[in-house]
Amino acid sequence: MNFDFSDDQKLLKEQVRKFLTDKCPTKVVRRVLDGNETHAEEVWKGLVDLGVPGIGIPEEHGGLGLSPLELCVVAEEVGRAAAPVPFDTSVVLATEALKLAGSDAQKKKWLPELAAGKAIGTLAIAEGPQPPKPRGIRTTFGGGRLNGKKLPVADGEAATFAIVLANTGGQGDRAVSLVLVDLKQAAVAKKRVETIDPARKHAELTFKDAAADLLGSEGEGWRTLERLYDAAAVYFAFAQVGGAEAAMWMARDYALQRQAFGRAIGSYQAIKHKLADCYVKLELARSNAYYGAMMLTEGGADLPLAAAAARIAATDAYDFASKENIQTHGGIGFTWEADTQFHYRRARVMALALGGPMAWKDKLVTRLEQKNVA
Amino acid sequence: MNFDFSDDQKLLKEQVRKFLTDKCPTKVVRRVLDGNETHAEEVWKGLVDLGVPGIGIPEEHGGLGLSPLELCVVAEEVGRAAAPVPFDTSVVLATEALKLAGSDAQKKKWLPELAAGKAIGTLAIAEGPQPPKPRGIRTTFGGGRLNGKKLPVADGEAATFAIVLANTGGQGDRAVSLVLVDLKQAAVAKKRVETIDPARKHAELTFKDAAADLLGSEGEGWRTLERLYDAAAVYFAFAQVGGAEAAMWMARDYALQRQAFGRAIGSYQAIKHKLADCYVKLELARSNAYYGAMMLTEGGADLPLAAAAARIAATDAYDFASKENIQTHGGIGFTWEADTQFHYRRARVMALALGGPMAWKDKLVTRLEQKNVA
Amino acid sequence: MDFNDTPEEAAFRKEVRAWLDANATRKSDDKQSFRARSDDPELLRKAKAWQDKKAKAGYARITWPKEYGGRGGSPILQVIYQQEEANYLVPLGFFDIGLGMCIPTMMAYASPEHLQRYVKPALHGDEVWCQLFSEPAAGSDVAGIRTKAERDGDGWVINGQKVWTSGAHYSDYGIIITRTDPNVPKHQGLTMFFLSMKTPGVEVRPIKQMSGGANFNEVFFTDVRIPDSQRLGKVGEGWKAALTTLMNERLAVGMPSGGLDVDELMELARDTDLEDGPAIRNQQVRSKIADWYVQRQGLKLTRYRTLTALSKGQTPGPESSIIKIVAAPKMQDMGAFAMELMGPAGIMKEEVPHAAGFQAQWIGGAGFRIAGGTDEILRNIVAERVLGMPADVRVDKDVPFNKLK
Amino acid sequence: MDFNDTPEEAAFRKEVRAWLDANATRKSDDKQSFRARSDDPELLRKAKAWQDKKAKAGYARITWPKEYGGRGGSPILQVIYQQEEANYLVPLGFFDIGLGMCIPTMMAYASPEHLQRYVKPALHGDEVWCQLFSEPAAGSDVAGIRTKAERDGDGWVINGQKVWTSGAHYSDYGIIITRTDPNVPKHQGLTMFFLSMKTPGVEVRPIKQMSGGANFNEVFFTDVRIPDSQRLGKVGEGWKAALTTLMNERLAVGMPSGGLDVDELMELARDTDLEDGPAIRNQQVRSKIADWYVQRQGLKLTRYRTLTALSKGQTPGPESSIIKIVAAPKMQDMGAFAMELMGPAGIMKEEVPHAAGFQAQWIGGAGFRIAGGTDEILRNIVAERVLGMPADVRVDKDVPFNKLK
Repeated sequence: MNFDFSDDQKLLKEQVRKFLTDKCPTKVVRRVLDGNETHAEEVWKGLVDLGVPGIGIPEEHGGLGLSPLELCVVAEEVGRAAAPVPFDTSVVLATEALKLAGSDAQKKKWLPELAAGKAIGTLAIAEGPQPPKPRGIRTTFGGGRLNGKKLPVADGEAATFAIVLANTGGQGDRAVSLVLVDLKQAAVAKKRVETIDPARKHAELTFKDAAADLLGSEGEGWRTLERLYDAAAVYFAFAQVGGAEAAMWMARDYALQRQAFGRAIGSYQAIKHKLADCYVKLELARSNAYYGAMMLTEGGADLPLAAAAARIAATDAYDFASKENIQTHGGIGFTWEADTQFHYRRARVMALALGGPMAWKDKLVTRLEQKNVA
Repeated sequence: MNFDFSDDQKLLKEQVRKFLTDKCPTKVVRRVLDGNETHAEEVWKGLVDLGVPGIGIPEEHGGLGLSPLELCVVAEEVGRAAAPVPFDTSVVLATEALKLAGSDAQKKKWLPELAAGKAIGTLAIAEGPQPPKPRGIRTTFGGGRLNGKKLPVADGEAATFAIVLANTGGQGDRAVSLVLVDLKQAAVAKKRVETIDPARKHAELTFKDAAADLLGSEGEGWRTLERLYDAAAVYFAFAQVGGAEAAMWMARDYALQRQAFGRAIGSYQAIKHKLADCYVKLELARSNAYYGAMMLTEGGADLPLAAAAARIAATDAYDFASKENIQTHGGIGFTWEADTQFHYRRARVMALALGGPMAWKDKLVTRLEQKNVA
Repeated sequence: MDFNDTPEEAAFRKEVRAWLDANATRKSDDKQSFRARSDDPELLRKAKAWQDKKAKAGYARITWPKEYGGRGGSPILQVIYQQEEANYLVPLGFFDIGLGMCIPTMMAYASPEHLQRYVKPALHGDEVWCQLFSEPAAGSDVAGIRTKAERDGDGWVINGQKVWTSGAHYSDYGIIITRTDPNVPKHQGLTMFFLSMKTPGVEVRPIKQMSGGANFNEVFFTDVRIPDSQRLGKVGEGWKAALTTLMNERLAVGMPSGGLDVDELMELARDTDLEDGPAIRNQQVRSKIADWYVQRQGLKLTRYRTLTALSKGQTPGPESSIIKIVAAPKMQDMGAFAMELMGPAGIMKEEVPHAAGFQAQWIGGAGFRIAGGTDEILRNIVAERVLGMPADVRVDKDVPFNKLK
Repeated sequence: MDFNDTPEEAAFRKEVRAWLDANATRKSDDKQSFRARSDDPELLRKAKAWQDKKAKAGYARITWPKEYGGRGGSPILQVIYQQEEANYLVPLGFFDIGLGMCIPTMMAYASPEHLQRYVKPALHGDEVWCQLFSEPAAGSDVAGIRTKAERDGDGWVINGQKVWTSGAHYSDYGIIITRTDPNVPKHQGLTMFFLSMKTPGVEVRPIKQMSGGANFNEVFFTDVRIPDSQRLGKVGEGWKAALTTLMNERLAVGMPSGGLDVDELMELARDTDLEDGPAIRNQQVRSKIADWYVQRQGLKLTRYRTLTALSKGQTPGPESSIIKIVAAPKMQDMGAFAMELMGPAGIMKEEVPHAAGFQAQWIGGAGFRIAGGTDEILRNIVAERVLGMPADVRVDKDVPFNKLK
């Protein structure tokens, strides 16, 4: 039985954690939250220097060629720090999409730039209100030209290219394709959109006859997206586990120090049991995330099921820990000055980004049904 | 604003409570649970002497001709005592069904007998596995003859007549009709079925060409049943509120007396907050039940919505109080000798009898949608 | 059983409605409102004018004795006035703390001369009052306050800091609880005063909340000198006085109003297309709508039960203690769920119907679970006062305050 | 990352499997089992025979030192043996308490002569042991026990009552914690002994549970005389000894096995027709299935993390403390929900597929939330031991036992 990360992987985790503790304390998150920057550039640069964007990129394309396990431990630390950097967009979504569906030429062009931190990629799916569905995508692609509007796009301003879900005229689920578009062209307009998490900037991207090319086959967009989301669900789960754990310990530390009625509030069962519940949810999430990581690494048939389970458990753990962290802090926890808000906001953004728990629960049962039939 | 019961109604409630406290303490519930009786006959007789079965029956048919409010307060007390008597079957379901759909002749025949406690009625809908639906009822009625099998039928052994849902050959929801059948005929066989609540006996009823007649119009069975269930949901809600309150105080009393680590377990927040939650659910249930009672009395258009809300809140309150009562008692609460089990069992039986919370939540939203359209 | 007024109540309601029709504008729909507790001076000016008008007509504080400008009416009449007033476009919320908590405390402890001086201006909206209780180290445990008041000749010198003071920035006066003797156990060394917020050494700073709003303040006291005549109650008996005030506070925290609720959630669910159809057809969505409807309806009806008790001249039962326990988490959870229904765009503050409203619930609910008694404190209160369960062990009860950790 | 054995583990598993194949019958499906802890004497006889066979082959207690009949193996080998054995139709469960808790306590405190006498028969299943700790007034608070042991010449006289004693009715020996000094604080006046269950004055009565079963007993002690040589540890140091035993108990309470779970719930949902189609298509049903699947899977995988630590020769982390907190309410709630799916017939004990199984979960879950540490005690443990939070205030710590209320 070897259901744990290796010593090398733990070492990498420690290294990233140390870097983020030093260079990305909460005051950096606050700086981005309160300010105008698209992301914390010095933190991003430091992660690039550590080789983070190249972890999952093959050596032939300038990456480190490591396994998903290495990226999982890093995701956990990025989530713990609630780091305001384009990790989930560029390192997870854009990189994985290219690896999953990119042509040799596309990989050759973009992966080395991603690995070197010269390019920042993102994924542009939603078009404002309504959960995205294969039918009803209004952005169109044809004749090499992309037209339409996408929002909210995480890191849309910082990104140098985007992978966009566009209607290419097919039937049903095959109506849509993924399209890669260079954002450094005049046919692309970017506008910031305000969200509940100003520490993670989002944008509206408008395409007017923008030059773009297919990523993967035409009509395969939705299917690729589902596979991409399965992989991303695992990485997101690690980031959520990291965030949930940070929120839990923040609450614990405060509960040890804050006195009420002559003793630490952490000695009252209402607080103790609340944090015990945090821990329980966290461990369920961690164990499910581990299995997701293992399936991702093995390319196991259980990946879709494991990814859904990891996603559901981690979303629940992060939601709960981040909200009960505020509650444990009492009034001070609800002020703008409090660091509790970072995880509360981030938890919700992460919960919604790949589709919410309700959708994933439905997916999970579908996958269980398929497995039982198989 | 006059959203409360009248002094007279409260007096009636006190009277019934006093009677049940005296004559139906938990040892009577235990006697029926452990024994072979169909119900506690002396308790039933006492309730009959108090006029309980006749409360809702018009004076012209030998009843007291009181309003639903009077029956509601009595239901709460019967529920509080977890009394092993055919109250919900005979006084609520059978009586209300006759009042809703019975012909003059049927009312004239049965209502006086019910009021006098000479007849015990019950309702027979389910046919073993599967939630009952208008399609798929296999019991048939035609040419005055009833054929088929019904189980579980609450108080099926004690009952002298039953109102049975039978297939009469129509289309869709109109496939079924309600049929009144005298159980004192050789064409009816009764067999006890074991359930999770031996203090409330259930039976299997088999009909072989049993003489019976329609209750209400042919094909109206399902619609009548829905209306009957709305009324019953309100009375059941009061009984559930009574049961929940009994379980809550049982837990409270034990928590005050039981010591652990040098003090009453009732001084620990884990127990205090659990019971505070019981109280919160109880009050939500009580308030919703009151409104149900008011709508029932007024014949208000909001009855279907109010009944659903009362049913959902009361089922939740009783479930929670009865299970956390066991938990508060610890090991002793899980023994056969403990009185905690009566409410735990009864709560589940009452939750399932008219359809469970899932079905009622769906109904509630349907009714909300209808109301918003109207 | 009905929701009807008694004849006396009906007559009063009619009278009130006629007066309001004559003096204010009826709302065109029930979402319309003035933003209360804002720092817009113009709004405060309007609120003061409206309060004066109400006071002159005898509606400002119906339950107060006539000598203080009330009409000695029963609490149910006060409620009826408020129910009716809520249908008109008038600025409210600036005087609730003063008239609901501060002045009643003054009535219990202040001298006749002070009452003569302060009650009327408060009632007419000329002077606004605030309540200076909470401190950074004394939230749920109000008696843990550290702000000192020390004897200085004929008067007192106050030093310390208060927090979560609603309306301090526009208040003229405040009642303040201070520690006058740190050598006795915490509840025994407290004394209550009132003071002008313009007294030298008082400094008000707004607190920015997580929601972005700033409804509360920190108030700093540096060598603030006040005469002994501004003391309320005896030296060392401030806790008794504070309890009077707090009891009123906990009654006053009612249901949040004006926010989105089940109706808007249903609208959202009807308008949201999931992969397999409108979200309103999804049984998980329906189940949540049903649960929240049952809660909302349960609270509304519970309030009717309270009003019934008032209407009958009885003291309301403990039912109302459940309101915030239910309403606050519901607000937080419903907000979060509504955002989920909207998909990834649920995080956007603009361009998504209802998004901002439900986001406000999601974030405001987190604060509402804390303000005016946390979820945890409220459960203690229900368990102790309603269910008669024992208080938790109090290790600080008999220890001199300055010996506590 | 994988679920594979190390080469050493794989070799051992192969050896075990070969031995089991040669000595027992493989189950035809994984629901098949012997009913354990029954009072059927025939079953006990078979269990003893099987235990003897295992002991002779060196598999009875792999982690024990060789001198006591073990093989000094690592805990992971013990787990591997149990995993394999679970696939065979053999009677288990009679010796877990004795070998897992009682004999290890004996090893820590008993004399070499006693170990010589008792270890081997226990290992070979000739003698069954039980643990006499809980009392009517001492459940979660084990140190609150009142059963007295008083000096009587060379020995001791025991009077009192124990409760919740698993297997007392078929046990030959037991370890018992007693109060030997009521004049000192509760944890200081305790002393541990072992004794024969056949000692005059020992009376065992089964406890009927709410579920109808009788897995536990009350044990009454009336003037039970035992020699001082049966004392385990020093007089007054019984709590220390008990902690050793309890630590083992809380580790031993694992996941309940053999009950219905998500698979059967899905089967039920597929076979249940609601008004609008099969229940498995209902999103509320799906959501619950998903939640419970995530929990079940989470616990299983958490256990794999524990086994990984064992496999690496590490002490397992605190992960396993969450198992019962999750599994017990899941059992209770899933049982209740499954019954709801069945409609009104969900209350019937027979004739409804899976009904009895889910009813057993619903009722058994209520007991499982209490046995071996209540939900509340386990949350305390997680908060204190895992999260390092302070213990609750202990008012009984320094008070002589006989001065406690």
